Amino acid sequence: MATVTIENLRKIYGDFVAVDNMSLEVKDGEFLILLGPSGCGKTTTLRMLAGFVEQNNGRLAIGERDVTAEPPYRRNIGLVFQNYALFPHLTIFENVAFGLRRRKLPEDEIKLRVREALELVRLGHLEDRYPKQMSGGQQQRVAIARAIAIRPDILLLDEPLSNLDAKLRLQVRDELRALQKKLNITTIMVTHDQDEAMYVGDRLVVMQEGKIQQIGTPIELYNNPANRFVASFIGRTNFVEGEIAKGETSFKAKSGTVIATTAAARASNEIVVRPEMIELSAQKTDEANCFDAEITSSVFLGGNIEIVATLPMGDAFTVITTVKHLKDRGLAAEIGSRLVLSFSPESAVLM
Amino acid sequence: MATVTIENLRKIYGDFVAVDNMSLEVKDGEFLILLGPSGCGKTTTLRMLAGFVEQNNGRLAIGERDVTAEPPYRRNIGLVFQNYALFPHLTIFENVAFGLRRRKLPEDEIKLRVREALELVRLGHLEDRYPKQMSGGQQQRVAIARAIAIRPDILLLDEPLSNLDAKLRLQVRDELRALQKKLNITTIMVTHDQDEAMYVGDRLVVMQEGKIQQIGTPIELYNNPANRFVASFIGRTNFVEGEIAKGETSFKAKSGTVIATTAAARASNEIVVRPEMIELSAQKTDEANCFDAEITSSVFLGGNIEIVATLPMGDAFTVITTVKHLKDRGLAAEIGSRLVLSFSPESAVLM
Amino acid sequence: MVQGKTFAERLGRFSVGFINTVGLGICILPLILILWLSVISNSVLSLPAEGYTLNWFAEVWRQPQFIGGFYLSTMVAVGATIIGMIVTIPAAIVLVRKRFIGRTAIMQLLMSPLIVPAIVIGASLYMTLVELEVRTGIPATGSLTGFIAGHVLLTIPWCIRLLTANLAGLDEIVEEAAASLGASPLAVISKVTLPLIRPGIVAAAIFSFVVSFGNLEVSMFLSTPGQLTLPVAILQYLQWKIDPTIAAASVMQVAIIGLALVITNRFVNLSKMV
Amino acid sequence: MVQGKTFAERLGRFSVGFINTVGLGICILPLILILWLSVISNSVLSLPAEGYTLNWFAEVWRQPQFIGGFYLSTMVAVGATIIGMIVTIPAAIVLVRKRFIGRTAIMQLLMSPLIVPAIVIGASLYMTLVELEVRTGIPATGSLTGFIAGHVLLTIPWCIRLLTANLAGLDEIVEEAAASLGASPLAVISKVTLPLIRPGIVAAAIFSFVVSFGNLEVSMFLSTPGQLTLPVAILQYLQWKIDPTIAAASVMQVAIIGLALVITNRFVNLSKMV
Repeated sequence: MATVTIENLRKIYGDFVAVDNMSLEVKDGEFLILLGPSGCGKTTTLRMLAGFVEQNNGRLAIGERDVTAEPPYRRNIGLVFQNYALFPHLTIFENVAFGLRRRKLPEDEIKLRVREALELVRLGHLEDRYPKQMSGGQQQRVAIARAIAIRPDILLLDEPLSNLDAKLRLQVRDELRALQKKLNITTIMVTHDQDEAMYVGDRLVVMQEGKIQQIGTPIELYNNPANRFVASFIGRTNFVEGEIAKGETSFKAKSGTVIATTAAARASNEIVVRPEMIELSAQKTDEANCFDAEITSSVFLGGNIEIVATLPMGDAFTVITTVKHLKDRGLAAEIGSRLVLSFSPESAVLM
Repeated sequence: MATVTIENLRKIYGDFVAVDNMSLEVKDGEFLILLGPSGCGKTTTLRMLAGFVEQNNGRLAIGERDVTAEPPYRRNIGLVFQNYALFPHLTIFENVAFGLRRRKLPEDEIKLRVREALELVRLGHLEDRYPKQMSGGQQQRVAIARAIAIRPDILLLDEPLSNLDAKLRLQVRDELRALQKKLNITTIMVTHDQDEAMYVGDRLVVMQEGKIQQIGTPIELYNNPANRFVASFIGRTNFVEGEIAKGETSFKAKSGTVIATTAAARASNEIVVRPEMIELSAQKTDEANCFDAEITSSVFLGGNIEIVATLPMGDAFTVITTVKHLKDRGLAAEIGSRLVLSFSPESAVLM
Repeated sequence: MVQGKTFAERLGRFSVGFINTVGLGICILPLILILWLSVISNSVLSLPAEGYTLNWFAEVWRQPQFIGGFYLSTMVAVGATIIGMIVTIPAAIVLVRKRFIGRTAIMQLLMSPLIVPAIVIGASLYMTLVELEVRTGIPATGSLTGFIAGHVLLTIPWCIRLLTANLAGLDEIVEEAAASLGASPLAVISKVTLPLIRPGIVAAAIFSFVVSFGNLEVSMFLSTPGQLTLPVAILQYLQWKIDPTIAAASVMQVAIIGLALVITNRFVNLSKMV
Repeated sequence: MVQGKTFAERLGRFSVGFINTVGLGICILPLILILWLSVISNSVLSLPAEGYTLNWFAEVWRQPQFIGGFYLSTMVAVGATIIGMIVTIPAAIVLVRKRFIGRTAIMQLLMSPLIVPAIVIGASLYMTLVELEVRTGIPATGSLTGFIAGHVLLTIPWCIRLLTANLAGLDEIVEEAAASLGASPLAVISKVTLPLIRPGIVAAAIFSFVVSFGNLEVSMFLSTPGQLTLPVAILQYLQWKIDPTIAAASVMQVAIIGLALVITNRFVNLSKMV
């Protein structure tokens, strides 16, 4: 339970700048996500925090404690790896007890804390098994128990869900989030999956090419992406190219379509419209942006439906809505059918 | 371009029944998905179709041609693998030409067809590269080109997207779907990811423990799951335990809550309600199922928002809706706030 | 794979089967022959057999050079194995886990005894030891220490090879997990690395023993009268007399090594690692 | 890993460094010594050096048994390598790719020459060939065919080991991809499998050559006067006279093998596969 301070962190491999002068404060008890495509530096950052990669520059602190020069085994950090990294030659009990034995705790205390940790991940009954006798989901839960049993100051998770099956991933994800809230332990997780990140993270740090692109809550990143990269990485997006001058309220798309926006803070040549912000209807609405369109693609995705609607000028907008919503409005999402597409000026966000 | 007939297909490994008396007709030009968790027999089925695993029983036909006893190299099937399986010692051109050279086509014809196939996956400019000089997405596109260059009767895809990054997966998925429609080639794809399955598949075959659980279009499976397994595997689901007798229209949940349904075709002790079918509002509605509830969890997932609403009797319902929808109704999705939850009798589906 | 049917395929299958059979035959024929020769009653090693007897095995035990050779070979092999393991386990860990300049060069140098003909190693070792004797007055050739030193040289490349292969197959992430849980580098090695490469350690020890026990070239140079290893004793006996005793001694030598392997196989699955 | 600081860790680091240095020293010392001995001008092999000369290398070429030995060794090594490869490539493919009863047993039998002391192989082979000579009247010992047959026995386990390791590392799915594209089993092997295990084939060939070229035990039994391999020639010369010629011959033997390796290294990265 502690804050984490990262100051001017920098890591260079030969010519390649893996992490570029990164600074970050993680709050006590926060669940922070480092999110980005592969090679963006998120894993390198995590490994520097854990002490396995030596930074070229910068300072790292956990609470008041400067750990910049500490070896991994004195940082008191709980680590969970993508491929579980359990000790195959030890039982589940001994796996979880490993960190406690290194701390030379009395045997009674060890038993108590191992049982407690295994109960937290609901695996108390399997303590005599060996890792290979367990499923992937169980192994990852043991790895989590092993990491929290040492009562670490912070918890680091390196893509902990990506080796699991789709359905299992959702389950372990929910458990992980509940456990983190229950223990109120400062947690930093690395992932490349935005759904996962939005689901568990209090705040998300979106990274690209070793640099932080934006930090914020899921809703902040979704509603106000700082740049094109963040907009395309978080959620689905309709990009429209065109131009708008500072202070104006209408965006002229290249196709000729004119889109109403809120007063532009600066000149720009691109706006984004989130597919979920677009309303479909049979009749014209009184929304500022209201266009006739034709459905050119329609895919049912279980609850959600993803529709591509094409404007007379040729602009194609992806719209995501629910089947129920369409039904309530009496719309059929058949390819070739015509309808009206509308969205508010606030939904057209300047890039 | 052909139909596929699978009759009483059966495969046993020792005591383990991998595929259990499976029968299936795939229509000409159809994109069929074999969907299920790992170990459900979907990959074994695909490998029997390809000829790499010999069935214990059953008949396989492509069009009118019985291929049950044919070796793989005479089945004329295009195969795409999870890990691309390109020939690392050959250039992209030679990879795609491999199948054509085995067919001893004239050099001119080979050149023509390789270029054509590479153009289809938009990689014509990279024909002199070697596989390891390409990204994962490019490699998988080459693998697709290699499979279609031989003009196979059918195309088999074995988890073709699961080695790709989240963002890339969406892109290759879209390309794959467009390509299949364009070539109108009968395609069978194996996947464990329901989103992927619903997105690309014309029909989905849900499998578990070697048996077909249900066959249908995405919307059929979503609206009328045949059993608990299909309901939980396709989309997200609220299960409610309780009881209803045949012909009755009200389901008594264990908690005491009474839920209105359409007349029950048979007695049952479980219903499912899809999270997307539940409406949230500030005031009572005139829907048959209308309950006061308290929000106990709320997660923003980018466009969608996932809310857990708990009824006075203790039943917890997961509701999935969009931020826009809530805003339009003037609802705040704050934990602890009270609102009304309603859904139609048709949305409460008997298991 | 489904059975193919064309002529070319049948021919291919046939050739493969034929070549396999011949290859296998070449490999085991001499061993069968020597087993047979060790029980024929002919007093000179020749065929056809005049009868069968187990006397030659008893005869082996009446030859002091075989008893002494067997004893010395065992001592040398055990000593070389133990010392080889002490040297190579830390070396292998450093070679696989640390990145440093000259790492590849050192790795190749440590492998060099595999490539240099054993007779060259034997001869150069002999000269080294003779020189050492002349300078220090301490007898080196014929001494157990001299034999062990020479044989350690032979076992090092085997051990390095088997241990580094095993270490490279061990996911470093498990060691990182141990470090994150508070294990110091030494604790990581003793609690995680060594237990996990136990199969490699056993395989390396067995191979060391077998290589040392069966070595002729190096032992030949280091042997002095009365201080012979078993292979050298067999060689000397052959120069003097060719009778089935020699076949019996060979069979016993193979049997001892085979026994050691069978016993070890009870503890670790050898076929997986050699 | 970040540097540790406790005393135990420093001690650990020091020991590892020390043991490494000693181990390395033991390994390369004899090679350096023999290189040195080959250029000293003393007429009897001894120290200290009275001066330096390259005459001993010229002397090697004046000894017919070295020239003949070098020639025979090369012929035998090349022959054994070629025949070994022809036998073991199909064998390795069948062993790795097919599941059949007795597969493990055959694998272990093919490995057995690695475990049986070379002198036992040499002796039993000798008896087999003598028997063959007596029965058929065709001279077998001292013949190139006899040598090659004996050496193939030695190379088989190496080849099987290196080839099966390479094949096991080759993802079968690539072969399946080829089959799905219409390649018959033979086409799969020639167009996909063989090109992809080329590194293993090269490594197996090199090892065969080195093992055969350096072998003493088997060659010793098969040699007849005038038909000696280089290691046997060196051994015989040693029994007669100890002068730096022998060091020079050894250096040349190592140099030839080294040269072969360097040349091969240009085509495939050896350090990755041996």
